[in-house]
Amino acid sequence: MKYLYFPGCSLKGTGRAYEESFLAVFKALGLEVRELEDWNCCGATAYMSVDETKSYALAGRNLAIAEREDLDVIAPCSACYLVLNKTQHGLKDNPELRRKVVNALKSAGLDYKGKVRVRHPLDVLINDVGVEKLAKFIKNPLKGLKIAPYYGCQVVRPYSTFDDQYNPVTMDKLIEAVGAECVSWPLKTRCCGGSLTGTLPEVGLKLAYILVKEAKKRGAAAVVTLCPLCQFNLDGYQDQIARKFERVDIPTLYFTQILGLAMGLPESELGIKRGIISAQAALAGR
Amino acid sequence: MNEQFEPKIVAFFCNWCTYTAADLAGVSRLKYAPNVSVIRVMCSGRVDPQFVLDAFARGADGVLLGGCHPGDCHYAEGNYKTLRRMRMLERMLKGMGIHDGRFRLEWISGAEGDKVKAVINDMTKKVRALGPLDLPGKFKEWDKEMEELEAHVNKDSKKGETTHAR
Amino acid sequence: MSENKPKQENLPRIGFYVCHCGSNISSMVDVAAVQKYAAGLPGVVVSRDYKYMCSDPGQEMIAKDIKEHKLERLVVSACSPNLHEETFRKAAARGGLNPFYFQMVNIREHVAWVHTDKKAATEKAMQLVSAAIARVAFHQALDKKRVPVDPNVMVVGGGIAGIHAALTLANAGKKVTLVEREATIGGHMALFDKTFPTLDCAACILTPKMSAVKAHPNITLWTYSEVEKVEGYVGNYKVTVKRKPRYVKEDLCVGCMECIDACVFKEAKFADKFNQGLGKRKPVYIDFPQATPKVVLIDKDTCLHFKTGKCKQSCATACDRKAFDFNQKEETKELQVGAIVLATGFKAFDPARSPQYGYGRYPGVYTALEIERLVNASGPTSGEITLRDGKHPKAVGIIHCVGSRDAKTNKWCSRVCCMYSLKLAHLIKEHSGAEVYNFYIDMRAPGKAYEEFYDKLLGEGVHFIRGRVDEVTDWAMTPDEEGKLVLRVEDTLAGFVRRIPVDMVVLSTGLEPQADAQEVRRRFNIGCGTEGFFQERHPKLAPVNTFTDGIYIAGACQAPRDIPDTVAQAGAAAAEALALIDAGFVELEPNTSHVIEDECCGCKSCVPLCPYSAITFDEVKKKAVINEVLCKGCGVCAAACPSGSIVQNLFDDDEIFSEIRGILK
Amino acid sequence: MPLEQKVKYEGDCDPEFAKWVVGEIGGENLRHCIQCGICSAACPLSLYMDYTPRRIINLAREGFRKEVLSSFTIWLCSSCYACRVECPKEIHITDIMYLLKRRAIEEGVYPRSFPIPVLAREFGRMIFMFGRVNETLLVTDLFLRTNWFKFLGMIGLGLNLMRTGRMSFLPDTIKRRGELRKVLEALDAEEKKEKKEALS
Repeated sequence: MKYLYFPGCSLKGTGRAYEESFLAVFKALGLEVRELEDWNCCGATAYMSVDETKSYALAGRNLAIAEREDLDVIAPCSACYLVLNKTQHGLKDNPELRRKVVNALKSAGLDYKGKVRVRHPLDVLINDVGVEKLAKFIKNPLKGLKIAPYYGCQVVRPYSTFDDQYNPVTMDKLIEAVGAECVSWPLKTRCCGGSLTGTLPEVGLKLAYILVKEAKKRGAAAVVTLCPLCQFNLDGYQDQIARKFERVDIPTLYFTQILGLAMGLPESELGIKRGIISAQAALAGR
Repeated sequence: MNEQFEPKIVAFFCNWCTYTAADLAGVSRLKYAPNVSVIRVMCSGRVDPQFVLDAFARGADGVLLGGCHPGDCHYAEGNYKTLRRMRMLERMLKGMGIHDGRFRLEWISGAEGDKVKAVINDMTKKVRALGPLDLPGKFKEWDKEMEELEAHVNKDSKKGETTHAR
Repeated sequence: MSENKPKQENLPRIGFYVCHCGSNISSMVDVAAVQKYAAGLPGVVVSRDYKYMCSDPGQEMIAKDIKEHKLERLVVSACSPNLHEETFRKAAARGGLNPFYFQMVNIREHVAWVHTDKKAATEKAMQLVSAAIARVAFHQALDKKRVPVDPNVMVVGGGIAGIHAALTLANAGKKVTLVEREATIGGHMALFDKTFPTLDCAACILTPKMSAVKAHPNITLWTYSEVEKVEGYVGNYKVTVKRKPRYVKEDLCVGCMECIDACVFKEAKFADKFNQGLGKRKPVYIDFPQATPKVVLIDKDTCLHFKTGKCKQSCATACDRKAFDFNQKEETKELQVGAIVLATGFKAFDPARSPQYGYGRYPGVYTALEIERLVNASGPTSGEITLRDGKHPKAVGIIHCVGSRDAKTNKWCSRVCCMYSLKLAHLIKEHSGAEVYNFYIDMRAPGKAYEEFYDKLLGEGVHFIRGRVDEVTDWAMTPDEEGKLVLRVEDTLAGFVRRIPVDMVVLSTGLEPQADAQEVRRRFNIGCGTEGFFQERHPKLAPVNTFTDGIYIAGACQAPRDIPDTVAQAGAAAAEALALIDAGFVELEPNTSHVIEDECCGCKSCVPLCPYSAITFDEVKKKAVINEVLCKGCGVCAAACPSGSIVQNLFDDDEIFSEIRGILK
Repeated sequence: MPLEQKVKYEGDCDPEFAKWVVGEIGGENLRHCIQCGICSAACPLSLYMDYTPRRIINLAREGFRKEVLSSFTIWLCSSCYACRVECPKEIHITDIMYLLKRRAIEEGVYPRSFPIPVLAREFGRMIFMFGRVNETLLVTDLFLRTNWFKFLGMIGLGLNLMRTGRMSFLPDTIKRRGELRKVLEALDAEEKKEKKEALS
C-alpha cells in the first residue's frame, strides 16, 4: 500500500519523534510513504481566526498538490488532520467558498477537484492493515505496561470518519494489540490545553495537569497520544505543572512509538529519548 | 435582476405519496421555485409514457414524475411498473435529444415535504441551466408529416378497415 | 392519442370559482386577475372570486349559480382536494349537478404557501386553472359504488390504547379480536408504579380493564401473536395472524403457578425481561401476577427440555390440569374484519446511543423504566431503592431529554418525560430520602393539573437545575467526588458550570417508534412520518385516521403521548371504526377502470399488471374484462394498454392530455 | 461596592449583528439555540470564561455586539470542538467563535497585550513569508511582543527541548513561495473587488 505523507510543521520540530517513529513503523510494516512535495503549513487553529478564506486556500494548496497523485494523504498531526478535512467539507458544502478558493489556486497554476482523502495513521493501521495483521509483527509484547490512551480533540471531533466522537476505541485496540494494558478513563478526548499552554499558561497548564494527574491516579505508567501538540503539552510542561500544582512525572509517548517498540524496532529509530519526561522507567518497570 | 430563462416543468404526482408531500410542503410553508405545475394521478403507474412525450411536445422544458418509495406503493407495486416503463422511456427520450435531467423520476413519501422542495428547486436550477428545449419548434416539420399520416389513417378507418396504427 | 376536442360551440357551460381563503391565497396570488383570466377561457360562463369558498354562503353561491346559469361543469380553485374536494362535490350535488362534473385546483398548498413572488405565483395559478377548465369538459357523470362493511374489528396492540379501544368497541356490541405480541396485555403501563399527576397506582387502574378484556363476551384475546398479512380494503379486510407457541394450553392453564415452583431450576436465574433485567425468572414463568391472560409460558431458549432434551419435566408433572404441551406448534389464523385499530405503542430510547451518559459502563446509571420497576412495590426490590451493589443512594440525578430534542438522536420532544421525571423524583425521595436533582432544559407541564404537580415537587425540595448534562463520569476532582458519579452541567439560570456528585443517575429516555414500525405500516398499507411514527390523515382534523380507509391509529404509535391522551385517542379511534361499521356500507371513489370492448385488441398486456387480479380475459370474446368491484383505481392498466381501450374514470387519457395542454398553453 | 445599573436598552443592540453571524460559514444555525447549556458544560475552558459559550450564543443572537466581541470567551476557545459535537441543534459553535474572533480583530476590540490574537497574527505573517511555521521562532516572537517577563519562565522548557533535539532556530521554508503568495494575493484582490462592489 502506498500513501502520501503530510508532515505539518510540528512533526519537523517539537514532534520530531512522532515523524521518526511513524516512518520507521510504516517502513517495517511494508507500507510505502512519500512526503508531499513542497507542502505548506496547514494554517492550524490560529490562521482560522485571522482569515477564513485564506485559511481554506492554504490547506487547498496542499490538497491540490496531493490530488496530482491518486493516493490517500496521511496527516499525523491532529490540527493538520482537522484543517485538511475541514477544508474538504467547506469546499464541498459551500459553492461560493469553493469558487473563491479554486479561482485563487488557478491563478497560481493549481487546481483542486475535491478527490483527495485525508487519513490519520491510526486509521490506516487499524483499518487498512488491521489488528490481526499487526499482531504478526509484534515481537516484543509490552506485557504489564499500563497505558492511558489519550485521543485529544481534533482527530475525533468533529470530522472523524473512523472512530466514535464520544468514546473512541481505535487506539485502545492498538494498545491491546501491542500486548499492553489499556487503562479506562473518562478523559480520553478532553482538551490538553492546545496552544493555551503557551499563550495563557495559567489556564493551559491546568488543563494539562488534570490529564496527567488523572492518568497517573488510574494507575497508568504512560500516556499514549496521537498528536504532537498533545504530546508537547503533556510532556513538556511537567516542570511548570510541578511548580504550580504538584509533580506528576508520567511519560507521554506516541502510539507509533509503542507499536515500534513492540515490533522490536530500536529505540533510537523511534525517538524514545526525545521525551522530556523519560519513558525508560515506565518501559523497564513493567 | 436581469431577465433569465424560466423553464416550464410539468409534474405528475401520485395521490398518496408525492401529492401529499407537496401538500405537506405547503402546510409547512416551505418555499420553492414556481416553475413546476402538478397534475394529480392516483398512482405513478397511471402515467402513460405518452403523457411525458406530449408534455415535451407541447413545450415543456422538463417533466417530473413523483411516486411512493419502492415497497411503499399504495397499490402494492404500481411504482415498480413506473420504474420499468420510465427506464425504457428515458432511453427513447435520449434518442430524441432529451436528457441531462430534463426528465426525472423521484420517490417522495407523504412525509417528505422537504424533499419536494429540494427536488423542485434542484430540477428547476438544472433545467434552467440547460436552456429552453423548444421541442414544438423542432417538431414543426414532423407534425406536418404526422398530420398527413393521420389524415391518411382516418380515411382508411372510415372505410371500415381495422387499423392498429396507434 | 385521441383528439376529440369538444368543439367551441359544443363546450359545456362551465362555472369557475376562485377562493381567497381569507388572505391565505390572496396575499400571494392575484385572485382578481385569476378570476378575470378564467372568465375569458372557452366554455366559462360564470367566473367569480370569494373570500371563503368552503363556507356556507360560498357553497350556496355555487348551488345557486348551477341552477340559474344552467352550469354543466364546475371548477373551484382553492386548497388541496384532500381537504375540500368532497365539500364542493356536495355543493354541486345540491345544485343538481352530478358531483363528478367537478374539478378542484390546488392554489393554496401548491402555490400560495410555497412561493414568494406574487407575479410568478399568479401565473402558475392561471396555468393550473387553465388545465382544470380544459379537463373538466371531458368529465363524465359517475356514481359512487356502495360496498357492505363487515361489522367485526381487529385491534392490534394490547397496551392501554388497545385495551381501551377494544373495550369501547365491544361495549358497543361489536365483535373484537385483540392481538398482542407479548405474552400478556398491559403494555408499558403495566410496568409503572404510579401515574402522574395524580399518583394513583397504575396497576389499580389498569388491571381491572385488563380483566374486563379477558372476561368480555365480545372480545377474543390473542396474546403472543402477531399480524402477518393484511389483504382487502375498507370494510372487508382479511387478516392472517401468527400465534406463537407457549407450550402451555391456554384454555387449560388457570395460572396457579405450581409449575414454576416445580421447575428443575430451583433458583430463578435468567434475566427477567418484564423487570427490565433487574430481576430473575425461571424458564417457565409468568410476567407478573396480574398478567392477562393468566397463563404461564415456557422460554424455549432457557428451558432445559428444549436445550438438552433431558429434563424430567417436573413442571408438566406438577400441573394437575395437564396443560403442558411441549409439541405445541405455531398456529396461523385468519380473520375477516371491517375495520382495524392499530395501537402498537412505542419503544423507549436506547441510552447506549448517548454513550456520554455512561449507561452500561457505570452500574449506577439507570433508565427511567428500570426505576419504574425499582420503585414498584411488586418489582424486583419490592419498592426499595437500591443500587446494583445493594447500597442505598444518598443523591440521585435525573437527566431529562435523553434521546429527545437532540439532532443526533431524536429531534422531537417526547412529551411525557418531564412529567414522569417529576413523578420519579417524588417517588425516589419518598422511598429513599435521597437528595434528588432534576436536570431539565425546559419544564413542560401543559396538561390538566400538571403545572400544579410541578409546583408540588418544587415544594418538596427537589433540586431543579436548568441545563442539559454533558457527561456522567467517575472522574473526581475533589475529595467529595471520590467514588461518586459526577454530572457536569451548566446551571443556565445561575450562568456557570456545576459538577454534581451523585450515587444514582436516572436517564429519562424518550419515546421512539417501535423498531418494526416500518414493516408494520407496510403490512397495513399506511404511512409513517419522517420520524417514523404512523402518519395520521390530517394532523388536526383527522388525527386517528390514516390514508387507508378503515385503518385507524391510537396512542403512542402515532406520536409520543401520555396516558390520558392515549385513552382519549383510543376512544376516538373506536368511535371512527363504529361510525364506519354502523353506516353498514362504504362508498368507494368511482375512479375505477373499464375496458371499451370494441377497441380492445385482446393482447392481454393488462392482465398480469393488476395487483388485485381484477382483470381477466374472456376467452370467448377474446377481450379483457375488468371486475370493478376488485379494481382499486390505480390506473396502471390504463397506462399500459397499447390500444388505448382502457379508461380510468376521473383520470382518462383525454382528461390528462387536456390538463397537460392547459398547463402549457 | 459601587452600584451598577444592569438594564440594557434596545438601542444598545446591533440588530445587524445576528444577521451577519447567520450569513457567515458556520453561523447558519445560530438562531436555533434552545439555551440548554450543554456547550458550556462540555467546554473545558468555560470555567475561565466571562460569558459561558451558551451566553455568547444568546448575546450574539440578540445583537449585543460589543459584549460579545470584547469578551474573553472567544479568545479562550481552544477549538477542541467538544461543544460542536454535543450541540443538540447542530450549531457550529467552534466556527462561530472563529468568526467572532475575526470580527474582533477587524474591529480592533481585542485586548492589546492579550497574547492570543497576537499569536494568530504572527502565525499568519510567518506563513506568508515562509509557507511553514517554525514553532521556536513563533513562540519567541510571541513572548517578545506580549509579555517578555513570562518568557523567562519558559527558559527551562527551552533548554529541555534543546536537550532532546526538538528545537530549531532556522526558519523552515517551502520552495515555491511565489506560488503560495499568488494564491493568497488572489484572494486579497477578490476581497477588494467585493468591497468595491458592495460600496457601489
